Amino acid sequence: MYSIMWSEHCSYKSSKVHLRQFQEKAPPSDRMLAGMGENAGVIKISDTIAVTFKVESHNHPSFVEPHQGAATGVGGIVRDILAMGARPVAVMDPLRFGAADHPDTRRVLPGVVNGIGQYGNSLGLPNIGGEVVFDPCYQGNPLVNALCVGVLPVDRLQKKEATGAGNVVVLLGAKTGRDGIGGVSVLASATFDDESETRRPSVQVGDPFLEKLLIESCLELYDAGLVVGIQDLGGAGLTCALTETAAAAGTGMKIELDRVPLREPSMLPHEILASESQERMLLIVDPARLDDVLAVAAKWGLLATALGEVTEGQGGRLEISWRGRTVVDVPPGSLADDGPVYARPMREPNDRFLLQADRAETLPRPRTGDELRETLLRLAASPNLCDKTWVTEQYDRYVLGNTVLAQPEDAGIVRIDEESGLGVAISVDGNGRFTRLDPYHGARLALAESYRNVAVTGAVPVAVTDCLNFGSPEDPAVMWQFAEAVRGLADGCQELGIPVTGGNVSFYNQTGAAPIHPTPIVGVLGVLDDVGYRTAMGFNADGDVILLLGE
Amino acid sequence: MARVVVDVMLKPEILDPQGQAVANALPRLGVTGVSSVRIGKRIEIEFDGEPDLEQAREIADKLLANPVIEDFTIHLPAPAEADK
Amino acid sequence: MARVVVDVMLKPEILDPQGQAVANALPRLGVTGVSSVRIGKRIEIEFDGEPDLEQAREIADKLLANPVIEDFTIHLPAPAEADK
Amino acid sequence: MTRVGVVTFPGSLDDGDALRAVRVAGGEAVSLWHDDPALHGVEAVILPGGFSYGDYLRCGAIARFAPVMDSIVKAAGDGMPVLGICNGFQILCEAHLLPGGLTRNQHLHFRNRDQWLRIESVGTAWTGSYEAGQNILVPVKSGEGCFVADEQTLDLLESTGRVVARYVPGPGLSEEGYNPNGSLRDIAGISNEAGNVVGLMPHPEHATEALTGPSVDGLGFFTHVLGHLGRVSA
Ligand SMILES: Nc1ncnc2c1ncn2[C@@H]1O[C@H](COP(=O)(O)OP(=O)(O)O)[C@@H](O)[C@H]1O
Repeated sequence: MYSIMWSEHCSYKSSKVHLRQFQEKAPPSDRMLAGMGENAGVIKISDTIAVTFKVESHNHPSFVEPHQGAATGVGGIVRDILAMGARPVAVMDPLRFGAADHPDTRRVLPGVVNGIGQYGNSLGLPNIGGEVVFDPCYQGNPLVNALCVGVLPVDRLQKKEATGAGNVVVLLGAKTGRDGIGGVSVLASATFDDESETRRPSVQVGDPFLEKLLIESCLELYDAGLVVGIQDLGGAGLTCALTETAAAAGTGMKIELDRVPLREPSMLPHEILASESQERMLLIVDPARLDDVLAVAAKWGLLATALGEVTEGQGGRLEISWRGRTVVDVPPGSLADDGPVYARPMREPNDRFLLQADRAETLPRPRTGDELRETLLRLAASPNLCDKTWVTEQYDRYVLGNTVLAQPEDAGIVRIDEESGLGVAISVDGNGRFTRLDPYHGARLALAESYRNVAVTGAVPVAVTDCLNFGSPEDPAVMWQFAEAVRGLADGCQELGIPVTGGNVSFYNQTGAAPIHPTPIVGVLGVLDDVGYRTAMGFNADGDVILLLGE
Repeated sequence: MARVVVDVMLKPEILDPQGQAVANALPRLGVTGVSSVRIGKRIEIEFDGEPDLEQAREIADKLLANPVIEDFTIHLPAPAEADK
Repeated sequence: MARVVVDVMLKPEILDPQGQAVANALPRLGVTGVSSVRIGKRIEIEFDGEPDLEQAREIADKLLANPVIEDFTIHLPAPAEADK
Repeated sequence: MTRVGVVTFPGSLDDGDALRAVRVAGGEAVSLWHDDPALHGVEAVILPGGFSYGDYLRCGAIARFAPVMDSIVKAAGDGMPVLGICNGFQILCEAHLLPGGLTRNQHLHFRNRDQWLRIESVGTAWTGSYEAGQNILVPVKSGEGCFVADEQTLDLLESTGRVVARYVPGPGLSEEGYNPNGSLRDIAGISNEAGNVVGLMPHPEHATEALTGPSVDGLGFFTHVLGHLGRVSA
């Protein structure tokens, strides 16, 4: 359990010291109801309505099994949003692939797009934007990031704390199977290489239908006030959910592992605890309301099982029994909070001054009309700049009936309140090449682009989420890139007066010794009081004046 | 007929949402006594000449089955399979 | 094991784009001599007790196959099917 | 106000949109639940889009057995207007209220785009506010929208005016690739003999508000059924 909980993915042991800047430099905000450290940041957008959004990576699973990896990536971020008490209302998908004409891209890309589409479409979540970028540096390590945004009444905000001795711990959703055992600690916390063969059992298969039922039943439970605490099961499965909910409340738990509904009866305790089977949530409920909770689950045809109970306060222990034996007895805080924190060595990459010396001015310029024409056509036809309809038409953009802007716009907009027209605009952006040249400014540029994309729709930008995709933190050059990028993003947010409300770090994105370009993906969310006044990017009418703003 | 059949099924430890959905629907049809349903693919390959099991295996391996999550078996169509 | 297998295939006159896509990809793998590929479903029903062919037929008829576009056959798993 | 029901199956997704479309058209939108056979006094029913019960086996295959469907099949036989959109169309075919079936798109991808349709039949309970031959623009979004039936059935549908809508090229758009899924004879929607039951692959409920849809061309389906019911009950 310790090896999982203290893995890079779960403990943020290499990134923690840097990420603190986001909070230290954050401007004070009275909009923020929940910030970093929660499943996702929650921002108030009116007196009664809040939104929550977050972007997360599912890079390594998507390389091993593109379809299922990408699909379960969407599933995971949606559960994060759901756990905050919100109804998920839209998704976005920033993607990075190797060269467009590489045979392995032909394997990975269709699977990824299909997986994202199938899962998101089946959940009824409109896809309102994303990115498709090709670069050889992602050949052996594509990036699959997924963003979800959700909406909640301000007073429906949920907590993960397992408070109240005697409250019942309930597992809701899918049966637990052997899928994904060690997925997080193994796949996301190690370099990716040819040994992936032996890691194959880590593949998880998603069931979007079950997730849809999970969404509807959780929302019904929230509205009926039946939930004391809730946490999604993602990486590290029950281990993570049990320890985090208990540690957050400073309580203990007594759990009978035999009660966990299993897909394969022969599973051993450590497998049950580590399984990353999808479409499960952990609930803390008042024993007097347990029957009501079970009734809601039954209405939606979901399994709900009481696993045990919360035990008395300070210094409480997590006690897990199986077949009459105690298999775990630890203080939950030691797993969740006492993980190691590293200040890893950093060094500026040797080749950076060479890269910077190789200036764009030295490139040949088109001089004649024909050359210009040829350059323009080449640009327009390049995979990174061409029309992305071939991807986006595989995604449902209309479902829920509130999509006001989506592809090809620079920001997606969803209406949140039909009466007033209140809505949000979101954009996700990143530029690995810029960031490779200069991580500090690359991260700032990603933020600035995303911020502009949101602002030009007419929205007021209010919050930032980020997914920091980097190589191995054990490589001092990568660690330097990471530190610089975080510093750049934190400074940029400070200058723009907008807080980072949550995000995700993905390390070990490399093939052998070669890391990907450092790729911080930045999502900005803005608020429109009335989406009827949004500005789309197309020219509207003949005779309109065209102005160029800025330097 | 020069037909070879490739059956592709999810590995036993992999979740099969399709089969599960069907199994859950059965009680509504008044069917009890079914403990599980698994759904895979049946692929019929028609050869011009002789049925070529080796080649079918190669096609299955490269194209029809996803070795990360699926297993496959290859056989000639059994007469029993036509007992509708 | 009390298993019954139901194979569901699109009727021959219904176009099977998936099978066609596979057939079209074969020359790229260097495979020639395949005249057609059809892709259907293989459904394995596990009964608690004895395998019940009659009940399996009823399930197939009502639920597993759509008679407008599909045919099905039912059989016990043949030993030959395990020849991977 | 005329009550129009929208069924929610587990896995239904466009139920909220269908309910909204009914309201926008001026009707009273009523949620119906798959497990409840009661129709709660509605005078028409919409089966919305989505993935009922996950739609893993075959789209609509399991939904057909929902308790509410028994009541709907019976009411449809008595002339109640029923509109199946996308997954709803698939369910109507599975329930044998409509002939033929819907199979995997021929290009094998889910496809979402704004689609031009020609309304072919205005004699149904849902399409009477259009003119025969009128072109409308509504979203299509499905992975299994390819309508198939045997030749005899197709001929019968054509000769009896039961092809309700067809995919057509948009004005100024390519003559190629206008059919989004390979449907036989470009069929996008059909009706039963009486014209009260209509199945449609594209989504008129997503084209009822200028802000969120490509047009408001879809609204006519919902306004017409309300007018139609007004006349019947008057
Ligand atoms: N993977 C994707 N998912 C959803 N939308 C996407 C995806 N990739 C690109 N898009 C959308 O396509 C449009 C064009 O994208 P892009 O070429 O990246 O625009 P830009 O370069 O102007 O940022 C945008 O609306 C973007 O949101």
